[in-house]
Amino acid sequence: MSATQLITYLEALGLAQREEMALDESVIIIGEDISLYAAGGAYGDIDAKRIRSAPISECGFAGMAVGAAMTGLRPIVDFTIASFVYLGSDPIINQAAKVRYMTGGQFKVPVTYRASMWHNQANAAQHSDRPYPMFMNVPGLKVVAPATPSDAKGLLKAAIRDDDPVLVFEDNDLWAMREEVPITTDFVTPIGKAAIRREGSDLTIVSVAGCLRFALGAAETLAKEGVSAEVIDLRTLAPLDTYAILTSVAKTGRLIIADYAHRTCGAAAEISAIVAEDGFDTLKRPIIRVTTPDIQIPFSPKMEKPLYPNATSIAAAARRLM
Amino acid sequence: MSATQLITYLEALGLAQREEMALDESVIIIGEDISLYAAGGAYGDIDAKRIRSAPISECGFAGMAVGAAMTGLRPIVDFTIASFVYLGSDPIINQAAKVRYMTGGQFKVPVTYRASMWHNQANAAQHSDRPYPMFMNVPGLKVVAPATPSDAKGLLKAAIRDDDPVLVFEDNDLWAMREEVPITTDFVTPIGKAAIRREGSDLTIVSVAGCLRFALGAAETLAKEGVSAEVIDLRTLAPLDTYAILTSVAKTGRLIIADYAHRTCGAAAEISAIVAEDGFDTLKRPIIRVTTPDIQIPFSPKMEKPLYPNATSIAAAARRLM
Amino acid sequence: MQSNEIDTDAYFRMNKIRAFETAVSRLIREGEVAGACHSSIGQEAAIVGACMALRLDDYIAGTHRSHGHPIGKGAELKPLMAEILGKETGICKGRGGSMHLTDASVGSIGESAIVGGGIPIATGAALSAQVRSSDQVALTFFGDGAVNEGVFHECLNMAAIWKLPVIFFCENNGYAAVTPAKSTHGQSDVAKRAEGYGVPGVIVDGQDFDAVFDAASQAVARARRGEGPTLIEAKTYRFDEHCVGLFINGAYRPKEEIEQFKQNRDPLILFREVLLKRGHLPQQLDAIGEEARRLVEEAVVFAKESPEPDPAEAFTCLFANPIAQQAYERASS
Amino acid sequence: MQSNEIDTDAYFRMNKIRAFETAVSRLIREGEVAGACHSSIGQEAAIVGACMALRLDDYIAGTHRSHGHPIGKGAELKPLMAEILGKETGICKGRGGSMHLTDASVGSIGESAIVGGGIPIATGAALSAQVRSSDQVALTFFGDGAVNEGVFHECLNMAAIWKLPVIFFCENNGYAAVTPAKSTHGQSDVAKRAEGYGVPGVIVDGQDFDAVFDAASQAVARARRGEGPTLIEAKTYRFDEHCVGLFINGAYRPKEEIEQFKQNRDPLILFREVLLKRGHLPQQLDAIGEEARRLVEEAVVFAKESPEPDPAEAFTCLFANPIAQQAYERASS
Ligand SMILES: Cc1ncc(C[n+]2csc(CCOP(=O)(O)OP(=O)(O)O)c2C)c(N)n1
Ligand SMILES: Cc1ncc(C[n+]2csc(CCOP(=O)(O)OP(=O)(O)O)c2C)c(N)n1
Ligand SMILES: [Mg+2]
Ligand SMILES: [Mg+2]
Repeated sequence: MSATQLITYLEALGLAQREEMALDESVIIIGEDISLYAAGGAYGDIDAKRIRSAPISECGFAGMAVGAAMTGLRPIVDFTIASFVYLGSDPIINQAAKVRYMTGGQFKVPVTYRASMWHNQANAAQHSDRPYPMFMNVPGLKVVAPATPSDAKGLLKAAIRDDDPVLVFEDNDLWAMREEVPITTDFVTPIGKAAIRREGSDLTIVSVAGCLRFALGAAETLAKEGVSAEVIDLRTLAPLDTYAILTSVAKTGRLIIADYAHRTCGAAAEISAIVAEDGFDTLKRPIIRVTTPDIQIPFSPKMEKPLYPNATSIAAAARRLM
Repeated sequence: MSATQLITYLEALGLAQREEMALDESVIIIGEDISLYAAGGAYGDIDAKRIRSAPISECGFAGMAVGAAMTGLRPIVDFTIASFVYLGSDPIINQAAKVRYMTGGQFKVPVTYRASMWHNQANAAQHSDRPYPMFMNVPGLKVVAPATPSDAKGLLKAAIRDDDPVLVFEDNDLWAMREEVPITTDFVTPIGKAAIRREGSDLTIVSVAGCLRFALGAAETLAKEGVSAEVIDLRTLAPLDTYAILTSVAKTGRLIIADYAHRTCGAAAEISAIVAEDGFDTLKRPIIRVTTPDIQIPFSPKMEKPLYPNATSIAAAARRLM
Repeated sequence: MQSNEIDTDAYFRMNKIRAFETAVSRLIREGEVAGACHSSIGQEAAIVGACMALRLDDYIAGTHRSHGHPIGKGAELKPLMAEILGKETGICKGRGGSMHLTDASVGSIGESAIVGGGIPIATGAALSAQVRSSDQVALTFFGDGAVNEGVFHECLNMAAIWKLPVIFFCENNGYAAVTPAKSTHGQSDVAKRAEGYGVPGVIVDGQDFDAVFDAASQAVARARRGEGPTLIEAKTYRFDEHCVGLFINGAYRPKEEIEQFKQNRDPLILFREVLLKRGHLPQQLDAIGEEARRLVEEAVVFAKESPEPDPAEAFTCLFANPIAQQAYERASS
Repeated sequence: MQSNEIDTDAYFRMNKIRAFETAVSRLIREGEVAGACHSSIGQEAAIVGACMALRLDDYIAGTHRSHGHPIGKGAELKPLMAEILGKETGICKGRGGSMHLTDASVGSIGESAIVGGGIPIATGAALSAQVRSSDQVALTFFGDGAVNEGVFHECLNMAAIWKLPVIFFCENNGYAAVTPAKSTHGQSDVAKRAEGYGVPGVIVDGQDFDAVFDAASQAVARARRGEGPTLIEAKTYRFDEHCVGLFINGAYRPKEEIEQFKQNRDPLILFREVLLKRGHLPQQLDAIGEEARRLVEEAVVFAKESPEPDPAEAFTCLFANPIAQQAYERASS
């Protein structure tokens, strides 16, 4: 691997955007309150016409990005908080995902939608959504969820370069996470490939977005108890790297999925269903989902924090399987 | 059971609405193009002010229904085609589902959202959605999907009477289905209870909405081959009747789920995950999902029809498990 | 007054739309068409007046009622008709059907069956033209029903603040499906909604090709000069039911109203009168009509004779960049 | 000119809001508050002018910046302050926090953190009042940023066609977060957007209690008479940053502008001058201010001393009618 620099998850996202805007002048960005960052130099010396600080009109600009993508640009739409994507869900689902198919391939739609998941910040139910599962159910969309600064950079860059609509679900809880990140502007994380973050033989923990920290923490604890856990960081949620998941379970025979989304029809459900169908004969024990329960997110941090998956709950689930 | 009348699925929906409007004057209906039906007498002699033929403003009236529900009414919102619900998804997800929780229980939100799934009608990708999975992922919503004329009447009535937001996903493909339906205005189908439509001992087929026809057809075929299939019609998708599912699988040891939704993160994924966790030890064979694949819906009927689950594909899946 | 060539071209395009829609209705009666079709008959002057103000490389976005829009913009008829029959040779390879007759080759970039859905697409194409420093413009067609979707306002406002080269073109035919515009508009002129955003709003007689063409040409020139959007409201009328074959005539609009429009306000008849006054000969105009109908019939034959798509093909065209998954060898079971 | 009693009540409510927001800022500095808080300081005249035109049983819907709205409507301070600290005794039992200080007992029905989200809620409450033949009205507060959400237009239009008893009350403080309204509005008067729907649009000085109260009272009377909605635009200013504690002063609005408003356009100072001219005594007004501050300090003590919620309680309050699932005895494993 080439030279690296120590930066945060948030800086890595900004860097990815700045690099791609510098490399390709068809990349533009649309979102609310972004001109302030422009003033702060976050976009370098990019032409102001490529930085659109938009009115609070999510449905409008999410749809405009589709039209712009169909006619030669590579727009990045920054929804800021993921709870606002519902307002833009019609153009994402009815247009971005469908246009290419409906027109028999006449267009490509290289648009990137960014949404930061602000859960665990005491901002209550209307600012704490983790809505990736609903988009995983929509054919024609790609969905990624980086869990490290390197992947924040690499996946956002891959999304911008991809010729199809990609949704990037960023984990606000990781903004301050720091790591050595490759410097080269060529660095991308391939869409559709999971990463094995820790090898193990007794148990597979598949983790979504920021759950990785907790999965690794649990694996550490379990190691002290003599249990060897393999940790897979999905990175891409659509399409899923089913090969990585099934291969690991074939080795360990046990599966836990740690997922920030609400339980019912979440990403964890899909992974469980894939293994229950295609990896059933390799399974020794039930598949356990460690997810946020099906309750809305309360404001009080005292009530909010215990709702999310954490190292303790993952390790406890693992013990039930051994 | 009391007296019945032979009516279609579509008539049953109209009847449910008319009965509830007559019984409770806080019930109102909002939707596009509905005044024409009013002129045709579909609502009886209900005061015109309770029938709001709305502008094409889905986000607006879906949200207004929440405000009306918080202040004493029981609105029914008719989205007509399910592909239009994305435009109203922000008020459904950010308001209807969250208001009671966020306000610490100060309000109830008795609103019903109706959406007819027009798949299999050669109307192409923007009119063929079956988007119930995304709403199953939202705590605070109840979701039902009737598969028979009786349940069309009984579940829509139960939804209107329920003090929480309920989404009713109707199967347009069943509009002409005819059945003896209880006449009494007291008849409701309880939300949260699945129905065992056929008893069996070798295999459980869990079916969603109109897949029931095909599940029963497959069961018939399988019976001739000496395989006894139990068929469960879920009826309610949120909350799921996990007891009925797990109890059946405990008996048969084999599970197929037939679901109209796209595969990834669909209702079938959730059911599979529940059984892979809580019913694992009773499972003899892998769980098979028979779903619509992760492709958008093409216009050409030649291409469209083979995409949906049918009796042949369900029976074929069953044979793989025997 | 425009050139002779524009006159005859416009008349040709209007005739092609009329003949195309007439043929589609016939095919529907013959049971050849799956799904729903929405006819543009009655609205040809509005459509062609708008399209002829544009260059071939300008963009248009349409609606569920968009057989006429690509034809007005100059599309080949055969792939359009084949699409309506769901054939492999269709412009969208049978995937789109009547509500999605998108033809990129003439700048038709989004015939959207989601009411209002084409508006942000066109506004985004205008943004794209502006960012690319191209002098292309975009024009979005929509109905009186669509202006009640919030996205119309959002886009009108964004076009205004960024002076985007986009024309908002409302075909106000007085009805959204079976709902009269007067029951769903707080005030009856759509064009007046433009003022709230500092955008010029223009009302024209949509049955009058010249009036539409003039207004559209001015709006296009303004957009190309970089002065921003215009909202044009063409007052027009649809002669057919909302969907072809939906028999609810008279239930929501008086039969006399329909008759009155067909008799006195048919855009083809009105334009023919104008052309005759301008010195075009009747035989010449008849020949144009004939040629239009001949092309349409050729397209019908082509469509009927074209092969059905292979169902296996349903799985292609979803992604520009499909991601291949490594195959996992399923454990024998 | 309104009665003496209205004057002093208005002054009391404005002071309560100012004192409440000041206390919240202090608590934030002390590290007592989780999440984000948006202060209403500078906007008190607009808030109280609107609220005092309403009856207790009328409805209001608010925004993310809605500490002031329930106070203006007459809410008890203790449960509000406890909510901001996330306590069990909070008006929403600690589930809502700063952005959701909903108090049903005073008709405050939706403080929505989704920009524009309160607009359909209030419009729906107005529909409800109309259907129930009650003479209640609903008033929805929103900012200059919210008018660019499509739902604002959709609701304005529906209110117009159905003559709903709703007042659209825009607190135009010139900025949406860090974005100046002049960069996101096609034309600078929000009130002018009303014309497109045939709705009266009124602009008032939002720093002037009397002007706001008069305009709101007229709109309320009109709504109660069944004549439909009014859009009121109160030109106002926020003294604090978008969120309390966000230090980006001067980056998007000139420091001089802020100082100028604080010096010359403080609604409390302006209203005090009016009241003095009307013959109220300084000591009397001081006493009102004192009493407001005393009540707020009482609320702070109450909030601090209140117990934290039990985490297990997070699972309650989701459904009015929870559906109990029959327990399945998990096979031993
Ligand atoms: C978002 C959405 N809502 C509802 C519909 C159903 N629908 C199809 S066409 C139509 C009426 C459209 O009226 P208008 O915009 O005036 O166009 P016209 O049909 O008159 O050309 C409706 C309600 C839809 N296709 N999309
Ligand atoms: C739908 C939505 N989009 C974006 C945001 C983020 N946001 C919170 S407040 C705000 C600015 C609102 O401005 P305005 O309506 O003028 O109200 P003000 O803050 O000035 O009171 C934004 C963009 C949000 N909460 N909801
Ligand atoms: Mg119309
Ligand atoms: Mg503001």
